[in-house]
Amino acid sequence: MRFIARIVVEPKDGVLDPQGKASMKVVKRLGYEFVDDIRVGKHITVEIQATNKKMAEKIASELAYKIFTNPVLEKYEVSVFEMKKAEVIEK
Amino acid sequence: MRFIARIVVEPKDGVLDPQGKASMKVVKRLGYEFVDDIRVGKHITVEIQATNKKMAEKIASELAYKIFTNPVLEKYEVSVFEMKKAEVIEK
Amino acid sequence: MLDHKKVGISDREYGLIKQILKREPNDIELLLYSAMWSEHCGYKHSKRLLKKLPGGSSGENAGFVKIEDNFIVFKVESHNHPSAVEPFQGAATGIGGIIRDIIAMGARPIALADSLWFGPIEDSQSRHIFEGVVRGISSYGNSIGVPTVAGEVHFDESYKTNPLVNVLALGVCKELKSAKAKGVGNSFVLVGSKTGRDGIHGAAFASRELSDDTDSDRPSVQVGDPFSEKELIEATLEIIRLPQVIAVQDLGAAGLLSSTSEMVSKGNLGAVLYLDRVPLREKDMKPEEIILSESQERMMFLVEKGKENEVIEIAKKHLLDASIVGETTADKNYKLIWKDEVVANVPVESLGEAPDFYRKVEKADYVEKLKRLKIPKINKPVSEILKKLFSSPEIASKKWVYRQYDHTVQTNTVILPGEADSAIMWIKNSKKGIGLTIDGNGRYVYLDPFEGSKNVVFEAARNLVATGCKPLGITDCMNFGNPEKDDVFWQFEQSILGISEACNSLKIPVTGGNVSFYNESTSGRAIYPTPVIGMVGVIEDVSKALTMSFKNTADYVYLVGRTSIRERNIGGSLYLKLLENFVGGSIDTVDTEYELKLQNFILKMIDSGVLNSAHDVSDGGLLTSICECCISGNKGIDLFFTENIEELFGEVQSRFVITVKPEFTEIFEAMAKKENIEYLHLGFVRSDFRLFLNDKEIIDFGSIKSLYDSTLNRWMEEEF
Amino acid sequence: MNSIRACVIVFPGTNCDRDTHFALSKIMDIPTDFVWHDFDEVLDYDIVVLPGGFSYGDYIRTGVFARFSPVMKSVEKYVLEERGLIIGICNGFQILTEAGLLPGALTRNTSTRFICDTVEINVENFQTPFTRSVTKKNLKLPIAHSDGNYRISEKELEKLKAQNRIVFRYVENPNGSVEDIAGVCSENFRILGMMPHPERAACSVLRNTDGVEIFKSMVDYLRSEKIARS
Ligand SMILES: Nc1ncnc2c1ncn2[C@@H]1O[C@H](COP(=O)(O)OP(=O)(O)O)[C@@H](O)[C@H]1O
Ligand SMILES: [Mg+2]
Repeated sequence: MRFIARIVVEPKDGVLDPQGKASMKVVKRLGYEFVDDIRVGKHITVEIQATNKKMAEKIASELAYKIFTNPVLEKYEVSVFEMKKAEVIEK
Repeated sequence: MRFIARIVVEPKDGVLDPQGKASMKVVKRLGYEFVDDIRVGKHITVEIQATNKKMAEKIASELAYKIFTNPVLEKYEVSVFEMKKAEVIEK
Repeated sequence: MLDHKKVGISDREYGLIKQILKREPNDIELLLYSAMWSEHCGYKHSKRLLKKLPGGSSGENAGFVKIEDNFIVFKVESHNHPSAVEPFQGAATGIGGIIRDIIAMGARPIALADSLWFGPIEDSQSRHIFEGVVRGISSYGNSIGVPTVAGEVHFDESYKTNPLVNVLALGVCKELKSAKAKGVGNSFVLVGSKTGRDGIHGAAFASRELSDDTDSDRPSVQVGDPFSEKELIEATLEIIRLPQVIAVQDLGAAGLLSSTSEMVSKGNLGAVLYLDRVPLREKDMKPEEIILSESQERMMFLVEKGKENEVIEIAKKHLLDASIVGETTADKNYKLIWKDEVVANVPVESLGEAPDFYRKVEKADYVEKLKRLKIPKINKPVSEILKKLFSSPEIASKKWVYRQYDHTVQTNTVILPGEADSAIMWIKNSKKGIGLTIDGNGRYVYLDPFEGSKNVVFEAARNLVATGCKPLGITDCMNFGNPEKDDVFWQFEQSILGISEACNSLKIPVTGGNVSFYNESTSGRAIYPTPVIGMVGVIEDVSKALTMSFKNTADYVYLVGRTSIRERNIGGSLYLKLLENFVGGSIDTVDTEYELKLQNFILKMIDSGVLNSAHDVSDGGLLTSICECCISGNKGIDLFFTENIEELFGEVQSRFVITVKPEFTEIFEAMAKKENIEYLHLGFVRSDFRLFLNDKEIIDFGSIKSLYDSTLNRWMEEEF
Repeated sequence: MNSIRACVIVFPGTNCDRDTHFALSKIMDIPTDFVWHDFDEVLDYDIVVLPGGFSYGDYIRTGVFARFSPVMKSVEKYVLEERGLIIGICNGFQILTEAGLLPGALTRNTSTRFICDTVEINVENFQTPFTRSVTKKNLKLPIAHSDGNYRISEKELEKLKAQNRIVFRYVENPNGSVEDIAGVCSENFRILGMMPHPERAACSVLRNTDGVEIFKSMVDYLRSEKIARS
């Protein structure tokens, strides 16, 4: 079976997010007064072949932790979906 | 009311994604054979004050379109949630 | 009540604090002493010895030398421990920190150099650190537009879990700014990024205890923001031109606390700070967190009262925060106010008077033991040894590294990385150039801390001389193990004495530096004692700057200086380490008088245009140096020389490989004789890329070049 | 007589502004001003340079924030009114594509690394205001970027080719750019974007003056245009 894993990596609370801070400065200058906070993270999409969802989740979490996240500074969230037939064929 | 908008920006289909490619290399090197594809995008979280969800969505989409996405290379998705009371107070 | 031992204050120190205050310190006060009396800020183990260095440090943020009316400000700093925890951010913030020391002097940063030491490249964790550190330096340095023009990279077991990341910054200005506060009632204006809970080491831990805060572990690694740093550079250089700006100081270790307390100490004044006026990035920060925060990209200005607005306007223009956070006082106390309450009040001088932990220690016994080890004889063909050396990341080209560093921005770089033994930066609107090199050798210093350290200084000087630059001054970064251990402390003392002696004989000052102790592997083994020397020199006419590449076919190749080795003294040579894993025996030592004569001679020859190339002979010995000249110039050589392995690869001091145009050889030889400089005619430059030794082609030279070019790439880019 | 005037636009974070200013004013002898990014009046210059560097730290995407600076409105007017020539170098090129003044986009190098080196580029069109006085077939110029990988849709690429707007191509592609493209210009040939840095190769002390050929072309073109107009 084929799965899509979405991994969202964000700066941990309290860790400086220079891109978010700079975005805020520009967004305010462009007149978006009601924007209070911007945080910038990574969004990684991974296609995985696995026998079941559990397995795919395990692989995705491993990748998230080992490769995509710097555990000192970042946290991550993983969500896994089975790919629809159509999507698979499309490839 | 306060809203959280999540903007996901990803490389368009068929567009070269050097970071995704580089990640694939690392993943394969680590022995993950059943990973077929990796795309690296951005995940931006924006806190918005607005009178209703429609309004918040409008602002988030504008930001996504105008600033966070380069239409030659990228596509985006926006989702907006109302912030829970608890989250608001915490701030 | 906080337990003083938990914040690194010994019973003895606690007693001292009580004596100073004539009462018990409160928790915040205790934390102030804990930070300021830490090894990092208080130099407890090193301050007495550092005073022995010639030229003494200026007591300012960085030292300087002068080239005509230009102040050349430079300093090296270590970021070893943060880089071990988080290679990318550790190295990036290292660049940020040293740059702020330069701008605090009023100088525009024009160059960076880096000295990097990692575990073996075969080890994947070491590669991970290497990769992260290089990316960190590249991402930060490139973004702020300061070229990284010189450096060195080493790999050795000794640095496996404790990499060394030393970065040097150099700036130029016509007028210096001071950190010394003057006048009572003047305002401290804090400019830059907002303050968050970054890097509050002991304090974060302690305050959590204090308040029973069960928050998740706060990361102590700081994140660099190069964009804010770039704006901080521009804002600072603009702000210091205002006449109402009295003093300026960067915020480094112990943040607001060390910057403001040092400023007023220097000026014999006191200070009061209103911590609730500091712009914060996070909610609910405690006063002790604010005063100790090591958030990056911040500067402190002391400004005449009532004239702060212009400063604040400049900061705003550069998208930076700015606010008045305190003022100078006459009473020489350091007072902190939080929500209208005095939360700390201590004599400011006492903060800078950490106790002196100097002690007399005996010579370490490992030294004699190693000295007695017999230097192994190697019975391998020259070609095989060459292959081994050139496939080692120690010798191989570092292009993989410096290609990631912007080394041409600012359009001053006359000699680029890889072209010669040191970089040369043009001083615009003049003919002059600044030479810059950074150098260390852990093996030499380990085997003989005194002579080894001397060698490192002289080698740095040779690096400059080979390009035509006369040495002007050094900055040193002392990377050592735990100074509480006798062997380490002895190494440190000997090393300081060796550096002093070398600088005295070169007649150049140590303008400043940095000490990094507690560099140990996880098993508690100290790293090789590794003093890193950054040296700055001058070339009067940059158009005469010389590179190491062989240039013209049929040019004469000479070895100048020590023309033969002393076989007993080739201990510490790289080939022994790489082929036999041998580190022992005696190292060669510098005969000062001869060395100086030799350096002057080379400088004179370069200035008179007799030489076509010059390269100092160091790691890997004579044949390695020759090969490097060939590769760099894409030329070959007809070499006539002994085939003795020790002669070809053994390392001795005081020698250069140079080339001379055929029409100048007579002059050259006559001059050398006149000055009593030894030389040996080694052979001729060949037009094709081939290596002949005594008329035999000993190796497919192309394969050596490809090893040289590809080794780092292979390790870092290919799949393993 | 030299009536040509230039300006170098400075965005927060820009770091090649002073280099470019030096090359234009000291080497080309063109009176040159710095213009801060919040300038919103008429750009009364013959040459407008968007220099290299890291505007806004290259955060989010190279060039994106700079594109929203007030000065870009003035730049747009400058373009509409065909007042003079615009050259965007490196980050300047990225800003011009973000602003839609040049087609395509620049993304991460295929190596995902920053590359600082000297490369050779072939001049593909010698007729442009930026290349008309170039005397060599190819130029050696420094590059220094991590996002120099030029991308463009098929359709737009065909158009570029048909209109002869690919000005420079790398001899050896360092970053993955489509069709080795190193520099392109606008339909009216008055805007050039290029990744290599001519201002870093403008001075004999630095042992490379190939960049001067580009600046000289611009000056020559503007002079001849002035003569034609008067
Ligand atoms: N190894 C050394 N050699 C010479 N001077 C040193 C050395 N280590 C520190 N210093 C000097 O001591 C002073 C304090 O250094 P440091 O705490 O690193 O400064 P900063 O607070 O700017 O980081 C500086 O003047 C510095 O040059
Ligand atoms: Mg300082």
